[in-house]
Amino acid sequence: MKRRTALKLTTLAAALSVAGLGAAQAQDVIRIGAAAPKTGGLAGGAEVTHWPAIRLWVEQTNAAGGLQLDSGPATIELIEYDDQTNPQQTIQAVTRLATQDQVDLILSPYGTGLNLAAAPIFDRLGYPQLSVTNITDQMPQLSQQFPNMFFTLGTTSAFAEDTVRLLAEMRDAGQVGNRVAMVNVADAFGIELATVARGVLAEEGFELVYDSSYPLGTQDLSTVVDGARNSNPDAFIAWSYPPDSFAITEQAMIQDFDVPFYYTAVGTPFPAYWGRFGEAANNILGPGGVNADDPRFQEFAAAHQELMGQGPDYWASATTYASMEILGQAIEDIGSVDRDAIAQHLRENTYDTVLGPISFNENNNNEAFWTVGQWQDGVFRGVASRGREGAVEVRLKEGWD
Amino acid sequence: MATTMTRDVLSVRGLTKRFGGLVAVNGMSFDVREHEVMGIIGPNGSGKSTMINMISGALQPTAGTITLNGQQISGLPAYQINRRGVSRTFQLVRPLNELSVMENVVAGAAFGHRRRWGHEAEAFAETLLQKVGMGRHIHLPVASLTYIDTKRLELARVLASEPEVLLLDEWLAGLNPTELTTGIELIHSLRAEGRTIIVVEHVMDAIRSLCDRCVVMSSGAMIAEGTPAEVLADREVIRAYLGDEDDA
Amino acid sequence: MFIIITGLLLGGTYALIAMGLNLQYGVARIMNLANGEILVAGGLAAFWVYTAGQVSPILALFLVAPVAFAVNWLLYRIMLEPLVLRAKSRGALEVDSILATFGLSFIMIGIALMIYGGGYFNYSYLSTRVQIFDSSFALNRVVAFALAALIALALWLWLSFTRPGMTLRAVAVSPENARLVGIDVRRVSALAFALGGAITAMGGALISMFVTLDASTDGVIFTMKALIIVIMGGVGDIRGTVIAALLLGIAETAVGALISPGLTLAAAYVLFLLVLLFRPQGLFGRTTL
Amino acid sequence: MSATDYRNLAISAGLVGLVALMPFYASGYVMTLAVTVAMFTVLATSWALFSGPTHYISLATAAFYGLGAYITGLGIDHLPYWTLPLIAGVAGAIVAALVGVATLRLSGVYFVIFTLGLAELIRQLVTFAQVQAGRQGFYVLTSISETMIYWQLVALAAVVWLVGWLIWRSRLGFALRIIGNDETVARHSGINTAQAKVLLFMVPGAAAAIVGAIMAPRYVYIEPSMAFGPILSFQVVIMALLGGTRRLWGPIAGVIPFTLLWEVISGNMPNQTYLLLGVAFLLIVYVLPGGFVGLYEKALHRWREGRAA
Repeated sequence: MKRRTALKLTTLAAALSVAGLGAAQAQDVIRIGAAAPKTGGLAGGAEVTHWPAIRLWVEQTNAAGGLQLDSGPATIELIEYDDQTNPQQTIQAVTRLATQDQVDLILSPYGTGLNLAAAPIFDRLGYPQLSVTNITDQMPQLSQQFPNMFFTLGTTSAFAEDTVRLLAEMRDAGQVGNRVAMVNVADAFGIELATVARGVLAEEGFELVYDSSYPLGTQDLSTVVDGARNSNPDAFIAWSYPPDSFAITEQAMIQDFDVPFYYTAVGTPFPAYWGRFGEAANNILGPGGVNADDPRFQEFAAAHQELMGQGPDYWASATTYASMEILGQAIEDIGSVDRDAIAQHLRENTYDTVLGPISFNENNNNEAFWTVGQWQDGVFRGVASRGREGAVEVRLKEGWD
Repeated sequence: MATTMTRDVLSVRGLTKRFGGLVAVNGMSFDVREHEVMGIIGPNGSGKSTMINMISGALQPTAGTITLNGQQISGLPAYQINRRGVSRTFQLVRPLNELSVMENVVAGAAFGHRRRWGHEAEAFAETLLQKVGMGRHIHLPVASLTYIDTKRLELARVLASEPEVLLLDEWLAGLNPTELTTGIELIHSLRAEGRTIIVVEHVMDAIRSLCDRCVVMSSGAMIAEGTPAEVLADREVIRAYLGDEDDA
Repeated sequence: MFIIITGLLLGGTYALIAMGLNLQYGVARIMNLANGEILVAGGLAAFWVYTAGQVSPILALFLVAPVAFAVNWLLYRIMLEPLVLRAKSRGALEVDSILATFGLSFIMIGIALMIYGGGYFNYSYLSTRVQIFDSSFALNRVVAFALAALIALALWLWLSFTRPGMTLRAVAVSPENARLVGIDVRRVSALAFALGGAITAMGGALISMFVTLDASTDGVIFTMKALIIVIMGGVGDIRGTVIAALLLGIAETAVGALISPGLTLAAAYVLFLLVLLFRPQGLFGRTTL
Repeated sequence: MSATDYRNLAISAGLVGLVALMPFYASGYVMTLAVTVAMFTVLATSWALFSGPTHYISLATAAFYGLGAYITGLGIDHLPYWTLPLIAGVAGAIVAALVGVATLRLSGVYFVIFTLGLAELIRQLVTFAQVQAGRQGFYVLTSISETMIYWQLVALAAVVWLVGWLIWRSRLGFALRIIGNDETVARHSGINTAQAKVLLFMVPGAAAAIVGAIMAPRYVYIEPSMAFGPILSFQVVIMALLGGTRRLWGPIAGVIPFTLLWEVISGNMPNQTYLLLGVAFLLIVYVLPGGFVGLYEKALHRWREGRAA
């Protein structure tokens, strides 16, 4: 019984790997694997930010004849898996991409939690992990533990600090009061941001009058908004994910939760956010932002709209696309898909991307990124950044009507 | 029968069961003596089954006590009552269909009053199966048994724990005349072994020939007690069974 | 005050869902674990007609209800009746129906994923402000509550005062006796199952007005809540179901507002456990044999 | 013990030994699958020990599994690794006993419902605790290789089989079969039904917790939605029922084909996993009510009758 099983397993594995090997040996195709949510809690966000940007780059690169290797041009084949927003599935999918599909490169997953969950498996399988939608302060430890893990979107502290500092400037200018209500989604992303923000708020002398968390996938956020509103704050900060950013804002409108400083996180920079709330969303703050007047971003946005049928979000879409540009430039520069060489290349070079130049420091971290943006008359503009140019003046939010 | 020397095995005092507003059993008191076959009879809905269910622990009494050899058993869970030596059959026979005939009987022996396990239990089960007349069926699947055989099987299972008091809940119900004769003979043989048995029965012939004494219930209360001949001649008993027409 | 009203508004919709399940379990004797998926399907249908055709979700009820009725009737006739017929005991039927409806729920999730994908679904309908006492609420919640109350009332009147309604109740109390007085138990069971499904789907359409749904994960949560309510309220007891649903709505909202929104299910569970331990026949149920 | 018993034991030990040698000749991908098979073998076999005879469908596997994974996650930096599966086993047994005491006295439906939500409940509580602690998820960074995980699982499977075999022969196992047939008869035959059920429910509880603790180093990153993913519970039920619960070897006969099928489907049609699970459930209810064991027994029966005739 059991021996027969082992035999069956071997035959199955052999059958499965023949297809994979055949494709990998023909060097005119570069196989790139991607595992990210298509279902589950983060699917909505990934379908806006992650997948379209990747597909756009693959489409454009292939249309231009592929990447130039030493052996000649190679087109890109993208292999997509749904990780169901489940870290276990992410790990399994990444393993399958490496062992079964034998892809040349694997793209980093979507969302902080899934990126952290996948880090060890990327490391063990020997694939560089150029992460995008991954905000953490543990970069020094992580890059030490996983030398080929890279970070592009920024640190937790930068996002939390810049948001609170912006608030502090407005307070010092006499524009807002001292009372802050803060909520967060209870996963790696929200917990870490809230923890850092709590410290910075205290440091800046703010009074934290409401502080609560809710689980990923909470369907009814009316009590959260009610609690925040009843604490009579002058500023509201939500470290939220796309569905909750929408739901919180809708509740805030219904309950007429009127604060001059109103911030929701992931999802706020989505074009759909403005589409949903329109003028009511004016002067709402959120993470990221872009230099909307930069012609390169405008060109990217237009292509995104044209080829993907939807606009990019004003935060990580461009960064995701930039990460693909980085990988492409590294591969062409090396002339082959040598994973160790690519990791080394990432450490040593500066890349020209849609966001401007990007390079990685000693912690494998990109130090130039947007931190806070604001909806201003239909465009989500950067109002604070680390090392990026083009920030605009922040405005006060004035009611919902 | 010489009753002076025999002691009371099971005593029921003031036993009452209410379901919401309905009083199913109302202040019943009686004793069952050692080596005696006692019948509980009465018309449908008179509370006989509730009585049996309380003695066996399937139902908890609302008030009153039941004692076995002087120790209170009312209020105990059914398995405890079984272990102390009260074993019952069911009005609707309940064979264990996924088990073999042998295992059905071992089930009664393994956990009850006198415990047996392994070869000892199997040997004992075989004796009991012979006794109830199922010696030839030991290796058949339960599903293939006839109705009376499932009844016999259940009897063997109940006997397997060597109970001090045996409760037979309408064990003869549903048998055809031939089977009935066999069934009555079987209970006779148990009586001859000196077992203490409480039978709930509708079959009057069986009651007359089997029971030493009878308790007659009507509307949850006891209306007569005595030998079968005595109680069956009782006016009130006749009225309970036949209604009040003869008074009119 | 906000907590109590929000809780009541939420509980009203829960009541509708749980009533659907109670009909299916109490009358048709099917523990339908795909109940939550029926709800999500109702919600997705409302979402679809609203976004595709700008049809009000309230009008969508008139589409959702008959379709769900027909689908559930077929489900009962084709899938579940064979199980009822072959079951040797109520326990065996329970195990079979649990497994079959689990299978059904997974298949429904699979189909929903194929049609709708895995994202979240919400839309903005009647999300304007209503002032009740000193708090403001979304109009869609108030409307959903009113409609749920209306449907529940209609169901109760139907069950209490019409002949088919009484037949249903007779089967709920005792299928054997109902058969003796000449009731076609199979037909009535199919009717109850279909009606339960239709009511659940209507609940889904109503709840989609103010709750974000997704195809893959929400069904089971609603099934759980409906089951907890049915057991708290007592199987086959409409009045108990309504009260239990309102209680659960208030308890969830209170825990969400006062302790943490992360513990709402935990709150539901604590309630459920307390009922299980101290009143397994339900809050208002009598012991039946 | 009879001669047949000794012979069966020897054969089983030999088979386990052969399976344990697999890392020496199998490739990496096959080993990944083998670990999955070994894991589900333990989970499904221990599940069937309780749910097979009693017909109580437990959906608590994910809860115990997550508990074990968390024990490794919490303890890996403070305690030697080998103590963690033991602690997990004890913890799993205790939680199982508590759950059993609360729900096993009641009818099967209540039990299903309760276990269905148990993983979700524990997940919410753990998430809540982690929010309070200001962090989410643990890294379990060890040098434990896939081969070592595999050996641990195979050893655990052997233990579960042995325990199952001993229980099957014991009065406890017999009591559970009676309970599964007719709980009323069981009670009136002197069986403390609640105690028997709770005792045996502790076996799958402990086994699943140990599996979780053993598997944690493989996942490396432990966080609530991973550790308590409810789909695991359903997979275990379906595999055990597919194989059949009336024999000790039944579950593994379901685990192997289902794991391979699952692998193929989730690799090639990742969006259809729910559909597959659903179809498998229906297949078992309508076509294979006794699982493969049922088929085998029918065939055996026919063969014997054929020989007798």
